[in-house]
Amino acid sequence: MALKHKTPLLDELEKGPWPSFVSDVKQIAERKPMCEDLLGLLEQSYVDKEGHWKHGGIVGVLGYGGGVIGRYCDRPDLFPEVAHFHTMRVNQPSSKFYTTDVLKGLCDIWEKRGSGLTNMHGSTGDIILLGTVTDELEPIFYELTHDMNMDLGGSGSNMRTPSCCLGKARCEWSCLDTQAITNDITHEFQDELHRPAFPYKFKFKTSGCPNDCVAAIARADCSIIGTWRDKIRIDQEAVGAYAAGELAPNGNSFGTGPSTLDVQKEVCDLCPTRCMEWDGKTLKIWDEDCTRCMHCINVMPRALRPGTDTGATILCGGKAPILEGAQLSSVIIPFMKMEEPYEEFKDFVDKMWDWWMEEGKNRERLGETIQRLGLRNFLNATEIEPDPRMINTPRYNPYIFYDPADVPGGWEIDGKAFRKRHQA
Amino acid sequence: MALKHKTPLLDELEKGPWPSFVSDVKQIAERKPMCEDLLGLLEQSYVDKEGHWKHGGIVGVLGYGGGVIGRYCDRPDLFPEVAHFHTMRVNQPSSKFYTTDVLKGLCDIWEKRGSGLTNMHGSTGDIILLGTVTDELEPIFYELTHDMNMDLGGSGSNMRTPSCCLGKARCEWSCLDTQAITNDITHEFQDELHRPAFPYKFKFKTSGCPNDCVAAIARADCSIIGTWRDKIRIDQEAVGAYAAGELAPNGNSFGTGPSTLDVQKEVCDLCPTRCMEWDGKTLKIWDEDCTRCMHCINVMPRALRPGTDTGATILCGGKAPILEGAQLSSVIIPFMKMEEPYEEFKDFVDKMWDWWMEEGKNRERLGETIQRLGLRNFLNATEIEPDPRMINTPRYNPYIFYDPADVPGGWEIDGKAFRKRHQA
Amino acid sequence: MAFDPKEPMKDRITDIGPPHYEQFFPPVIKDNYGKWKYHEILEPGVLVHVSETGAEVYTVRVGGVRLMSVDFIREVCEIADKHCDGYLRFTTRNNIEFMVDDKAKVQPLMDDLKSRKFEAGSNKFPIGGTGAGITNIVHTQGWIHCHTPAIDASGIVKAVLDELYDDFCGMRMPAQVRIALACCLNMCGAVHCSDIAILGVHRKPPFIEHERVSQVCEIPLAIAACPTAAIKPSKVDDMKSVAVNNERCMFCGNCYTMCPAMPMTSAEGDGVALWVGGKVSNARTVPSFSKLAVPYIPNEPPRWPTTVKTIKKIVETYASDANRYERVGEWINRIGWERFFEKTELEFRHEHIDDYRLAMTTWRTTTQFKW
Amino acid sequence: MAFDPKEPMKDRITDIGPPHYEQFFPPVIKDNYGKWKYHEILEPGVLVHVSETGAEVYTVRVGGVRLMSVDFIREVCEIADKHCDGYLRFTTRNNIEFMVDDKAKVQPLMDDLKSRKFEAGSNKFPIGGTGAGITNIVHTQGWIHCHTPAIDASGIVKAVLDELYDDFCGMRMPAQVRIALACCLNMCGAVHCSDIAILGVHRKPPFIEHERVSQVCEIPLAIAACPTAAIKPSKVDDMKSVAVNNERCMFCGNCYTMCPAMPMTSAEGDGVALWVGGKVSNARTVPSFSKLAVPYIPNEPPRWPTTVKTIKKIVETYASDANRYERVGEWINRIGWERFFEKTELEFRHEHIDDYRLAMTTWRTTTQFKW
Ligand code: SRM
Ligand code: SRM
Ligand code: SRM
Ligand code: SRM
Ligand code: SF4
Ligand code: SF4
Ligand code: SF4
Ligand code: SF4
Ligand code: SF4
Ligand code: SF4
Ligand code: SF4
Ligand code: SF4
Repeated sequence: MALKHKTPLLDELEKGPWPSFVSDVKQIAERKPMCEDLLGLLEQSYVDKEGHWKHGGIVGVLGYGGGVIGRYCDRPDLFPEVAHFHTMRVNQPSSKFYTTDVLKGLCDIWEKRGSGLTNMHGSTGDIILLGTVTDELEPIFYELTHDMNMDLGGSGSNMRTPSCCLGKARCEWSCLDTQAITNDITHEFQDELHRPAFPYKFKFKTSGCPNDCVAAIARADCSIIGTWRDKIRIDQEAVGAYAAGELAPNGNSFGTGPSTLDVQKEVCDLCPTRCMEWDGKTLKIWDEDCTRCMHCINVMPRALRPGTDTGATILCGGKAPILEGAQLSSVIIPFMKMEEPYEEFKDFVDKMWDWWMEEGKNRERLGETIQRLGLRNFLNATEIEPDPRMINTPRYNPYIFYDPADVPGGWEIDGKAFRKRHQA
Repeated sequence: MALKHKTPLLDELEKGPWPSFVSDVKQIAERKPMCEDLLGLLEQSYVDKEGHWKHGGIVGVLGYGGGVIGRYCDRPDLFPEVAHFHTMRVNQPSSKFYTTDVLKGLCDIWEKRGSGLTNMHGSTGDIILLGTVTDELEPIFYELTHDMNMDLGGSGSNMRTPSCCLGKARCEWSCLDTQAITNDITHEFQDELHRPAFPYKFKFKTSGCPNDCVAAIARADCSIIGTWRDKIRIDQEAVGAYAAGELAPNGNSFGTGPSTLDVQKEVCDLCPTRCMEWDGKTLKIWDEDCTRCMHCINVMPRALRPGTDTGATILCGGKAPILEGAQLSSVIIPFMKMEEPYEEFKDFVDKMWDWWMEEGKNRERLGETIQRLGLRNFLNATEIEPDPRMINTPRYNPYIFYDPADVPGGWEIDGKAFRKRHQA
Repeated sequence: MAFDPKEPMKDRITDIGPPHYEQFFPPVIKDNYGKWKYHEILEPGVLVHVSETGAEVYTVRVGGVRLMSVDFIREVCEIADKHCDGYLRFTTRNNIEFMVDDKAKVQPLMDDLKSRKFEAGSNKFPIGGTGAGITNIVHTQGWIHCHTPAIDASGIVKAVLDELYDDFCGMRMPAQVRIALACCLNMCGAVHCSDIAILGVHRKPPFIEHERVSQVCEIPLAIAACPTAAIKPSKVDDMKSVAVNNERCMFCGNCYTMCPAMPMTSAEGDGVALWVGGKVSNARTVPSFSKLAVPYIPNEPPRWPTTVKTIKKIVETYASDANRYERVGEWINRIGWERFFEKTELEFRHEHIDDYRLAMTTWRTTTQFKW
Repeated sequence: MAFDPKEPMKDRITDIGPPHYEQFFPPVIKDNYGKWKYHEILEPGVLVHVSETGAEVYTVRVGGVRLMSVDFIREVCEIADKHCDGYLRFTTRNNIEFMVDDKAKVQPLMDDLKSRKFEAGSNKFPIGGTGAGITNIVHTQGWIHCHTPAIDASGIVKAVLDELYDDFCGMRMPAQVRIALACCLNMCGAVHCSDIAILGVHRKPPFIEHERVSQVCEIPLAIAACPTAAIKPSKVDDMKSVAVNNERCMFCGNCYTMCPAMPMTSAEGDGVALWVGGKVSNARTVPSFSKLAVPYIPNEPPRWPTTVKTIKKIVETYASDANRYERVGEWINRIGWERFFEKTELEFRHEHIDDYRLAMTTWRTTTQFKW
C-alpha cells in the first residue's frame, strides 16, 4: 500500500543490516494514519535539517504533575494526524523483565488509543508510549491502572522513575537486591514521583556492583552501587586453570575461547592498586588495599567472586550538563547495609530532600546545590561525618571557612585592645 | 655585653643543632642598635603572638617604582631604632655565584647604611637588605650602582627579578643557558622591572631541565624549562654497570654507594609512559613515547643523558593563591629554540604583555586573565596555534563558543523564514 | 468496567507504582535468584549463567531498535512465547534478551531470530552486543519527538550501526565500546560518559521573538537559565523582552527550554559534535567524562556519511592500537591526546580547549608531553 | 665620588641590571661550562661533578640560615677565600655551596666548616641538604619584617630543622623532601607545591576601623580584593566605609593587603596549617599542589612543639612507608588519602573538604576507595 507521503530520504534508512525503524514504522503506518503523518513529518525534517515539533505543552492526567510529555507538531497544516503527539511514560517493572502477556496488553491499549509506536525503553527507564492525543490520556491511564496494574513514570520537577541493573536475577556479582531496592523506593515515594514539589528532577539508580551496568554514577542524583567490605573470594584452582588456558578469560568477552591468561600482565598489572601477587601458583590479594574495582573478578569470573559482607556505596549529585556542567555522583556514604525496609537509607533520603527543598534554587539539581553551598553544608544537613573516602584529594587552596565555634572569641577581634598593642 | 631587651623566648632558639639566627643577630646587635631593637620587637611578637609591623609605606629611590619595601614598626615608643626598617631588593647575579669581593662590598655598604641584616636570598631571588631608614635609600642606591655595579630588583606591579637554576654551570642535564637567558631578559626589560606599568607583578623563571630546580612552573608567570626533541643518549655499558651494582644509583642520592639497581623495577616501571624495555642486557627507549620526565636519567646519570636537540618549553600563568587560587604554569609553546638574542622569545613576550596590559584587570596575574578570558583568546593574541600539548584533556563540557566565522550566516537566523517553516 | 469521561475520578486508581518485578522472572531466574556462580559468553550475543544449584540460563541478546511499533513488540512476544515460555527482558541499553533454561533450546531460538527480516532487507533481530564488541547505541528522541534537537537520533543511530554491524555481532575490540547519542546539550542519556558520544549541537544564538516573549515566557526564568549570564531583560517597542549578548552565548539551548520565544534551531547552524573516552564502570580506572574529539560535522541526512566515517575511523584506530582491556579513554590516556589526534587524523582546534568554569584544571601544567 | 643628597640625580646610574654572572664563576666552572658529564653525591652534602674534559668540581653544601648578618656573610667569605679561591654560591633553596676543584681540598674545607659554631652551641655550617634527605626549608619573613604574617617564619623553621637535623645531614628518605613555610596566604615561596608546607593562617575576619577606611584605603580596591565578594561598601556614622559579611569570609587577608584599616591579626585566631604532597619537578609524576593535612595548630612560640611534632610524625610515617623514589605526594597517591590519615593519625575534618571554586573536581566520583 502506498503511504500518504513520499519518503525518499527515509527510504535510504531501510538499507543496511541493522534493523530499520523506518521499515517498522512504514509497516504499521499502513493502518495507523498517525504513523503515516509521522513519517511525512520526519521526511520533512530530513529535507529541512530541522525538527518540526513545537515547544512542549502542559498536558497530563488528573492529580498527577508528571508522566506525560505534551507535544504538538509545527506543521499541523501538512501533518494533521500528528498535530497532537503526546508521550506517556509508563513505569517499567524493575530491571525490565516481562511476560509476553503484559507486553501484549500494553500493545493492545496502545494500538487502540495511541500511535502504536513506543520506545522500549526511554533513557530514564520508562516504557515510552510515543504519540497520542489529549483526549486519550485519561482512558489510557484508566486502562493502565485497572487492566494492567501499571502506573505512570515521572517527568517534571519530581522524583523520576528509578531504575537498576538486573542484579541478582542473573548476575553472579550483585551485592544488592537491586530490584527490591528500586521497587521499594518507587512505591515508597509515589507522591514524590507523581506530584512535582522539588526544585528540579531527582533520579535514583541502583547497580549491583561497581561495574555499574545502569550507569548510575553518571545519570542519577542518588546512585546506589553495590560493594563489599570483606575479602574477594578466591578459588585458587580456577586461577590456575585460567593461567593454564583451560578457561576463557573475561567470560570469553574476547571470543577467544579457553586460552592462556597472563595473570601477571592481564590481571595484577591492571589492578589499580597493584594489590595482587601472583607467583605462578597462588594468587594473593591484599584486600585491605583493594578498591573493589571489579577488574580481576571480571577477568576471572570462575575464580574470583566479591565478598559476602555486602552493601552499598551511596553517591550523590550525578547529572547531565545543564546548567553548571555535568557531574558524576560523589561518595557520600561509603558503606550502608541495604536491608528491607531500608530505614537507614530512607532516613538519609528524607534529610537530603529536606535540605535540597529548603536550599535548592529553581531548576537546580542536587549536585549543583551541593556545589554552590559546599559539601560540608550537605553533610551537616544529612548528619554524616566527613570521611576521606568522600574526596580524591583534600583541598589544595587555603581558602578555609574555619568554624568560629572553634576559635577563641569567635569572629571578634577587640579593636581597641588591638590598637593598644599596635599603633596604627 | 647585655642587650637592651631581655629575650627569654628567643633565647630558646639558640638551642639545637641548626644554625641559630638568634645567635647571629644577637652578636651583631652588640654594635648595631637597630638589631638590638629588632630583637626586642621580635621578642614582643613572641609574647603577643602577633606581628608588630605596620602596613607597608611607599618609599623608594628616584625614578624607580620598585625595589624598596617600606616598613615601620607599630611600637616606635618601645623600639625606636626600628621605627623605619625598609628592605631593599638587590638584583642577584643569575644563579647566585659570587666572589667574596662582591659580597664583602655589599656587607660594607650595609654595615654602614643599614641594619647589617640580610636575607641571602629572598624567595624571588633577590639579595634582600633587611632594614634601613628612608634617608639611606638614595646613598645606598648610589653606592650600589657606582661601586658595586649592582642595581635594584623588582617590587610592585612590574616585572620581578628573574631567576634560574645553575644550569650548564654545574649540571650535566641543562638543555638551556639558563644564566644567559635570565641575564638577557633582565637587562632587556629593565624598564619593565623598575617602572611598574603592569596590571600586577610578572615573574620569569628558567630551569635547565624538567627537574625544575628553580620551581619555575609553580612560581613564575612565564616558566622557561629546558627540554629536548631528539633521543635520550644511552651508554649501554653504563646501564649494565648500574644493573651489576658497580655504580651508585641516582648519583648516590640514597647514600647506598655502588649497589644493585633493579632496572626493571626502579627505572622502567616508574617511567610514566612505560616506554622503556630492559632485557637484562640492553635498555631500549621508545623515544617517541618518552615525555622527558627525567626519571631514568636521574636514576642513571652515568648511563643516560638528555638529547642534543635542545630548547625550551614555555609555560605561562604560574602563581600563588591570591586572588583566584594558585595556578601552575601551563604549556603555551611546546618547543622553542632559545638562542641569543632570543628574538623569537621576546616577540612572544611583547605580544603576551601587550595583551595582558590591554585586557588584565588591576591586580590580576597573567594566569587569571587567561582563566577569565580563555586560553583561546590568549593564543590568538600571541599568534600561537592550538596544540594538544597545551592540555591534559580536551574539554568535557559541551559549552563551545563556536566562531561565527565558521558558521554559514554567522549568528543570524532569519526569524521570518523560520516561522514560515515552523508555526509558533 | 471502562473509563467514563464524565466521571474521570470514578474508581480511580493512582499511586500504585510499577508491578512487582518478580512476577516477570522466568522460573529459572526466580529459582536461582542470588545463586549465580559464573557466566560465559558462548558466542557473540549468547551468554550462559551457571547457578550454584547447577541450573543454567542461556541468554540470547538481540539489538533493540528502541523506537518500535506494537507490531514489532508482538513479534518479539511471539518469539518469547515460542521459545522462552513467554518471558523476556530488555537491557539497560535497550537490547532485548531472550532466555532459555536448556542449551538445546538455544539453536532453534537463534535460527528463528536470524530468519526474521524486514521486507526491505534489514535484520529484525541481530544477535550480539556482548563482551568486547560494540553494543547498542543508547539514544534519545531527535526529530521523532523532541522540541530542542539539533540532530535526528534514530536515523544517525541506524546509519552508524549499519557501519559497525559486524562489531555488534562480534567481539574483536580491545574492550567493550559504548556509543551513545543525544540530540541536544540536555544529553538525555549517558553521552557525557561514553566511549564515543554523538551530540547534537547548535551554533547560532537564539533569535528573540519580542512579540511573544512576555506572553509565553517567564522572563526571570529565562534569564536565570543562562549559564554564562548572556541574557538581560530589555524593552523592545514597549514590549518586555530579553536581549542576548551573542558574544557570551555558547549555544546550550537552556534559554529555549525555558522560553519558546527564543528558538535557535537552524539547518546551517546545527550538526554533530563527537566526543570520546568517557566511561562509567569503576573497572580499573575511575568513571570519566567524554571529551571533545570533533567540534562540528554538518547534518547530512539521510545517512550522515561524514559522521559515520569519522566514527569508523576512531573505532578502527582504537581497535588496532589499544591493548586488551583498555577502554577508549584508557587507551587515549596511555598514548596521550597528542597521539590520539595524530593517529585518528582529526584536527585539533580552538574548540578543544576548554574555556568554561573548570577550564584551568584541563590545561597541561607539566613539561610532560610527546612530540 | 660619593652620593650628594643635594643633587640626587647627579652622575646617576640606573637600569644597569645585575652584574654579569660569568665573572663570578670559579675557573673550573667557567672552563667546564656545558661540559659536565655526570655527578655523584660522595656523602650527604658533598657532590662531585665530572666534566667531559676530565675536570672535577667538588661541592660542599651547607644549610643556609637565610636571615644572616653581614658578620655571618663575612665569615662565609673568609671560608671561601681560604678554601675556594674566593668563590661561592647560594642555591635556589638558600643553602650555601663551597666549591673546590680538587678532591684533596674537600676534607680540610669540611673540617673547617664543622668546627664553626655559635657560642650558644648551634652549628654555623651544617653539611647536607642533598639527595634523598630533607634540605633547607624555604621560608619568608614572618614577624621579622612583614605586615600580614599569621606566624613567625625564622623561629618555626629553626625549631623544625632542629628536629629534622639528622635528615638534613643524612639521606635516609625514600626521595627528596622539600619543606617550605609561608607566613600568610600570599605564600611568598613555593609552599603551594611542597612535600610538606607550613602555612600561617588567620581565622578571624578583618575588623574595620571605620574612621580610617576612607583615609587610608581606596574602597573599590578593597572590595575588588575579596575573592568571595564578602565586602560591600557601607556608611557608618556618615563615614564612607565597608562592611564584611563574616559568613563569606575565609580569612585570606587580601582585603588587608589593600586596606590597612582592616587588620585581622590576632593571637587567638592565628596559627599554622600544614599541607602535604606537593611537588614541582616533572620527574615521574607531574607537578602538583600541596593538600591540606592539618587545618590548624596554635602559635606556640618560641618552639612551636605541636607543629614540630606533627611534621616529625608525617616525616617518619612517610620514611617508613613509602617506596624508594616516591615523593610524599606519590606515596599518598599510592596508598590513598584514607590511609594517609590513618597512618599519620591525623584527624580528617570538614576543613579538608574543598569548598572553593573548583571543589567539585576534588570529590570522589568513583566507588574506588579503601576501607
Ligand atoms: C524521553 C527522554 C529521552 C529518550 O528518548 O529516552 C527524555 C526526553 C526529554 N528530556 Fe531528558 N529525557 C530522558 C532522559 C534523560 C536522561 C537520562 C536518564 O534519566 O538516565 C538525562 C540525563 C541524566 C540527568 O538527568 O542529568 C536527561 C537530561 C535532560 C535534561 C538536562 C538535565 C540536567 O540537569 O542537565 C533536560 C533539560 C531540562 O530538564 O530542562 C531534559 C529534558 C527533556 C525534555 C523534557 C525536553 C525539554 O527540554 O523539556 C525531553 C522531552 C522529549 C520528548 O519530546 O519526549 N532531559 N534526560 C528520556 C526519558 C525517558 C524515560 O522516562 O525513560
Ligand atoms: C620578601 C619576599 C619574601 C621573602 O621573605 O623572601 C616577599 C615579601 C612580600 N610579598 Fe611576596 N615576597 C617574596 C616572594 C614571593 C613569591 C615567591 C617568588 O617570587 O618566587 C611569591 C609566590 C609566587 C607568586 O608570585 O605567585 C609571592 C607572592 C606574594 C603575593 C601573592 C601573589 C599572588 O598573585 O598570589 C603577595 C600579595 C600581593 O601581591 O599583594 C605578596 C606580597 C608580598 C609583600 C609585599 C606584602 C604585601 O602584602 O604587600 C611582602 C613584603 C614583605 C616584607 O615586608 O619584606 N607576595 N611573593 C619575597 C621577595 C624577595 C625577593 O625579591 O627575592
Ligand atoms: C545486561 C546488562 C545489565 C542490565 O541490567 O541490562 C549488563 C550485563 C552484564 N554486564 Fe554490564 N551490562 C549492561 C550494561 C552495562 C553498562 C551500562 C551502559 O553501557 O550503559 C556498563 C557501564 C559502561 C561503561 O563503563 O561505560 C557495563 C559495564 C560492565 C563491565 C565493565 C567493563 C569495563 O571494563 O569497563 C563489565 C565487566 C566485563 O564486561 O568484563 C560488565 C559485565 C556484565 C556481565 C558480564 C555481568 C554478568 O556477570 O552477567 C553481563 C553480561 C555482559 C555482556 O553483555 O558482555 N558490564 N555494563 C547491560 C547490557 C547492556 C547492553 O544491552 O549492551
Ligand atoms: C643546587 C640546586 C640548583 C640551584 O640552582 O641552586 C639543585 C641541584 C641539583 N638538583 Fe635539584 N637542585 C636544587 C633545587 C631543586 C628544586 C627546587 C626546590 O626544591 O625548591 C627541585 C624541585 C623540587 C620539587 O619537585 O618539589 C629540584 C628537583 C630535582 C630533582 C627531581 C627529584 C624528584 O624525584 O622529584 C632532581 C633529580 C634527582 O635528585 O634525582 C634534582 C637533581 C639535582 C642535581 C643532581 C642536578 C645535577 O646533576 O647536578 C643537583 C644536585 C642535587 C642534590 O642536591 O642532591 N633536582 N631541585 C638546588 C638545590 C637546592 C637546595 O639547596 O637544596
Ligand atoms: S552492575 Fe554488577 S551486578 Fe549489576 S549487572 Fe552489572 S556486573 Fe552484574
Ligand atoms: S577488585 Fe580491582 S582493586 Fe581489587 S584486587 Fe581486583 S583488580 Fe585489584
Ligand atoms: S633544573 Fe635540571 S638543569 Fe637545572 S640544576 Fe636542576 S637538574 Fe640541573
Ligand atoms: S625520561 Fe621519563 S618518560 Fe622518558 S624514558 Fe625516561 S623515565 Fe620514561
Ligand atoms: S537530548 Fe535534547 S533534543 Fe534529545 S530528547 Fe533530550 S532534550 Fe530532547
Ligand atoms: S543558548 Fe545558552 S548560552 Fe546562549 S543565551 Fe541561551 S542560555 Fe545563554
Ligand atoms: S607570606 Fe605573607 S606574611 Fe609572609 S612575607 Fe609573604 S606576604 Fe608577608
Ligand atoms: S579576609 Fe579575604 S575573604 Fe575575608 S573579607 Fe578579606 S578579602 Fe574577603
